[in-house]
Amino acid sequence: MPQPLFYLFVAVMLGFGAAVVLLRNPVSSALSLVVSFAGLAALYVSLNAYFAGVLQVLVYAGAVMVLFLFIIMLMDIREEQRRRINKVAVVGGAALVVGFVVQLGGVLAGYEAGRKPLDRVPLQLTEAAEARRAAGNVSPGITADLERGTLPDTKLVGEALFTRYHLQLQMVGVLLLVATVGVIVISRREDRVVSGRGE
Amino acid sequence: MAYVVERPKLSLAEKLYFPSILKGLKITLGHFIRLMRGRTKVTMQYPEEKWDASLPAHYRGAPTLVTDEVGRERCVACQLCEFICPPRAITITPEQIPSEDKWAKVEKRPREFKIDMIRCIYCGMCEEVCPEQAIYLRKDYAITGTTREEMVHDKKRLYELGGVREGLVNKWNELK
Amino acid sequence: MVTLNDYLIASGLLFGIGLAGVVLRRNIIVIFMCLEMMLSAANLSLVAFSRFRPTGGLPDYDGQMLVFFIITVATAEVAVGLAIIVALFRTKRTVHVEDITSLSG
Amino acid sequence: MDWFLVLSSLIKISGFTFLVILPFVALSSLAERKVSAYIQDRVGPNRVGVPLTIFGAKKDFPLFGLVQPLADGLKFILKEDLTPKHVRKFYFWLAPALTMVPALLTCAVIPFGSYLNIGGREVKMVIADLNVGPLFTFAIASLGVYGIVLAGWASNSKYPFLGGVRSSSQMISYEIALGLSVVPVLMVFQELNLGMIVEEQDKNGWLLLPLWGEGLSWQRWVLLVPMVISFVVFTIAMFAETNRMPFDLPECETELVAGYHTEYSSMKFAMFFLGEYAAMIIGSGLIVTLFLGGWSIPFLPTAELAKTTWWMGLLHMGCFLTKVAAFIFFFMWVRWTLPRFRFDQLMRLGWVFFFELALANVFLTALILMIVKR
Repeated sequence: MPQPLFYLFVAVMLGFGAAVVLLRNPVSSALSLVVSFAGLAALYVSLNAYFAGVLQVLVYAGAVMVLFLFIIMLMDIREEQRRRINKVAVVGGAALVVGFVVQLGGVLAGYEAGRKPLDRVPLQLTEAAEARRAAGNVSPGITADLERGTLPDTKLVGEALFTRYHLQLQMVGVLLLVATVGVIVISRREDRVVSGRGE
Repeated sequence: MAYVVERPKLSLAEKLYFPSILKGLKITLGHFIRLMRGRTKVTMQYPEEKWDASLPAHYRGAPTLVTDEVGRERCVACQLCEFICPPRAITITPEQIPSEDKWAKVEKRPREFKIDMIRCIYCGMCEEVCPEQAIYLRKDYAITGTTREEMVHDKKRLYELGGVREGLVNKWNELK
Repeated sequence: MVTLNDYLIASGLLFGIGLAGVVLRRNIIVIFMCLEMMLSAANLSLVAFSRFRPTGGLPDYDGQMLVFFIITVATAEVAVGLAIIVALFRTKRTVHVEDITSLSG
Repeated sequence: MDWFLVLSSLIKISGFTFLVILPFVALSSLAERKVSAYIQDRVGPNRVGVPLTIFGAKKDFPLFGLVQPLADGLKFILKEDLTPKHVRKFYFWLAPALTMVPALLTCAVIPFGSYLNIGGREVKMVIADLNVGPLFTFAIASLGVYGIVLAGWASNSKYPFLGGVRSSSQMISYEIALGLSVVPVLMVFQELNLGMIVEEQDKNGWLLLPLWGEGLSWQRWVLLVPMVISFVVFTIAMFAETNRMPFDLPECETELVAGYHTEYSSMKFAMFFLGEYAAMIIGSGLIVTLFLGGWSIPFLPTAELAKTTWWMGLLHMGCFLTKVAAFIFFFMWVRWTLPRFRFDQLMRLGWVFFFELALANVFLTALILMIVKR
């Protein structure tokens, strides 16, 4: 990825990310987060992780944030009233964040392997195709794609997911099922409790 | 006595709805194709095709004034039509016919006779009430204008539209 | 050219922004959104590492697997969390964390 | 930098969006009125043509009303652009644009032609040749809900809000059926690049019409069962995603005045209108690409020929547009035939019927693929 585009997307991601924290209207925050995630997805794509990028938009921007927006609108949450600011908490929080970033900078300054630019670690698709062929050519579709010079990102993710990580995948499936049941149980209104607030 | 309406028992094909959806699609496609092939009688294309030829005998269009066969204006300014008019669209200013006039014996005539066509509801009461058979509803229905003033028909315009009517016409006679 | 450190710094800054939001904001929904932002920041560094340390000429897909699982689990977490927030809102009529003090005794 | 690539991409982007999609949007708004008129035994708009009377001629040149969209557009621009006092201004202005953008973004991955031979170079007729085509379209299409939800919320009034809430729940519900119903198709093709999917169909028969090439084998005919189920579910979910008639609950006139765009007027309203049609066109394009062979001409595998001759590529583009137009006609035909669902029926149908059907279809396809092993 050319450098200007990288900085553009980082700026979008961080700028709208900061807007999430700074804007007082929750709807504005949610929409800023959507744009921030779009920038993040672009960064994923710049790292050849097309599937992760699409997933970020599809799941986060398309589903999760819609859910957030839905809840904000349904509960009709207004802008926060300006309250008495707890100065100690604000200063402490800011110090925590600054401390974290400074420490990260310190760690990365001494991280030699991180100085390698992206074009110094090229993807070797033909070599990978040959290696796959030598190893028995399990899924010929992927090998064919690699030989054509394209990175079949989604297929490789799928392959890893359904071979090496199939147990974890099933566990996540069960987790989702449990979460679904849990949500239904939590959000079911209990009829015994008389709500005196006229809903 | 109250009675219970039995819910119809649907068969599986009916429960699926798909057959009936397809049936509906077939019907609408049929209409579409029939119209494409010119088999359907469609709406009249108004400015080009007009209804005039097939207007029924009792059609009530714009009210007009008429003169008789010798050129005398029939209206004697009795103002009955002005009083009967439900939306009060008619305004008559009567005047005496001067003695040197050929029709001085009639005594009165309208100096101005105005029908506001914005208010007129084409009810035909004026035609009904007129003792002199001076006002008739014509079959004109496209009365248009670009200003309010234009829509008020004055005497000149009313005679222009009405033209000449010969002989007296009783209600129970055929219109000549 | 862009280096691994650039991506890591971007990821760290996003994480920092999310952390700031969690610490500073008082609206529970915004706090929740900032949590999602922090998870995504972690994802970015994972994807960056996966790309910058290729195995056999291809990106290291073990890192992206973790991204996939994080996204899935985060989605489940959002669903449950929002349900809890709605339930909380029904009883307390507020989303302001300072007003929710039942647990502090 | 490969200047030929940049230039051809720019031409593809501007050509496809401005010369194909936008005129298609305009014409389909006219077609909608014509089709509805023909189905209801009327004539429809047939007057607006070249207005010769302005220049002193005796009669206009009607041109079958083909200029009607232009007149409509002019009317929309000239109407008073009203922003009610009680709205949230920024989002009120943002929402119409947000409905239009995702629809146009989606068209980047749809292959609208095979190859075009320009000066000895073959140019692939797709704006972005992504390896995640269908996923990309779903990802972008899922953003389409923001425009409607924001319009409903920003209007700050009862009916638009209900329309927006309805729309978001409807779109989230049907996205699941949409995504699951496309999985069997991807399983059969073992390919996520839409261009490759179409080329495969060109060679071996369309997914729903396997009548030539390898499509003549009995294995493909067995696979036709899940594919037809997939097609039906996908099409119906697409109807719901684009808020078209049997599922146009977000703007249901009898209950919600005009739904989410009640408070909008003038060009902002027109943007919603155009967005709906653009979404419909892209939806048809996606269905045609996945199930009906995209640009391929039936019974004639001509992908190779298009690489060497210039006219074949143009013919393929024409073929694609014809298919899309036919499918848009189907959208309209359904709209003017079926009555609207009730909202609880709609949610029930989505979650209890189509979701399960699409899920079962995935397993059915896997089973068939495992047994017949193409």
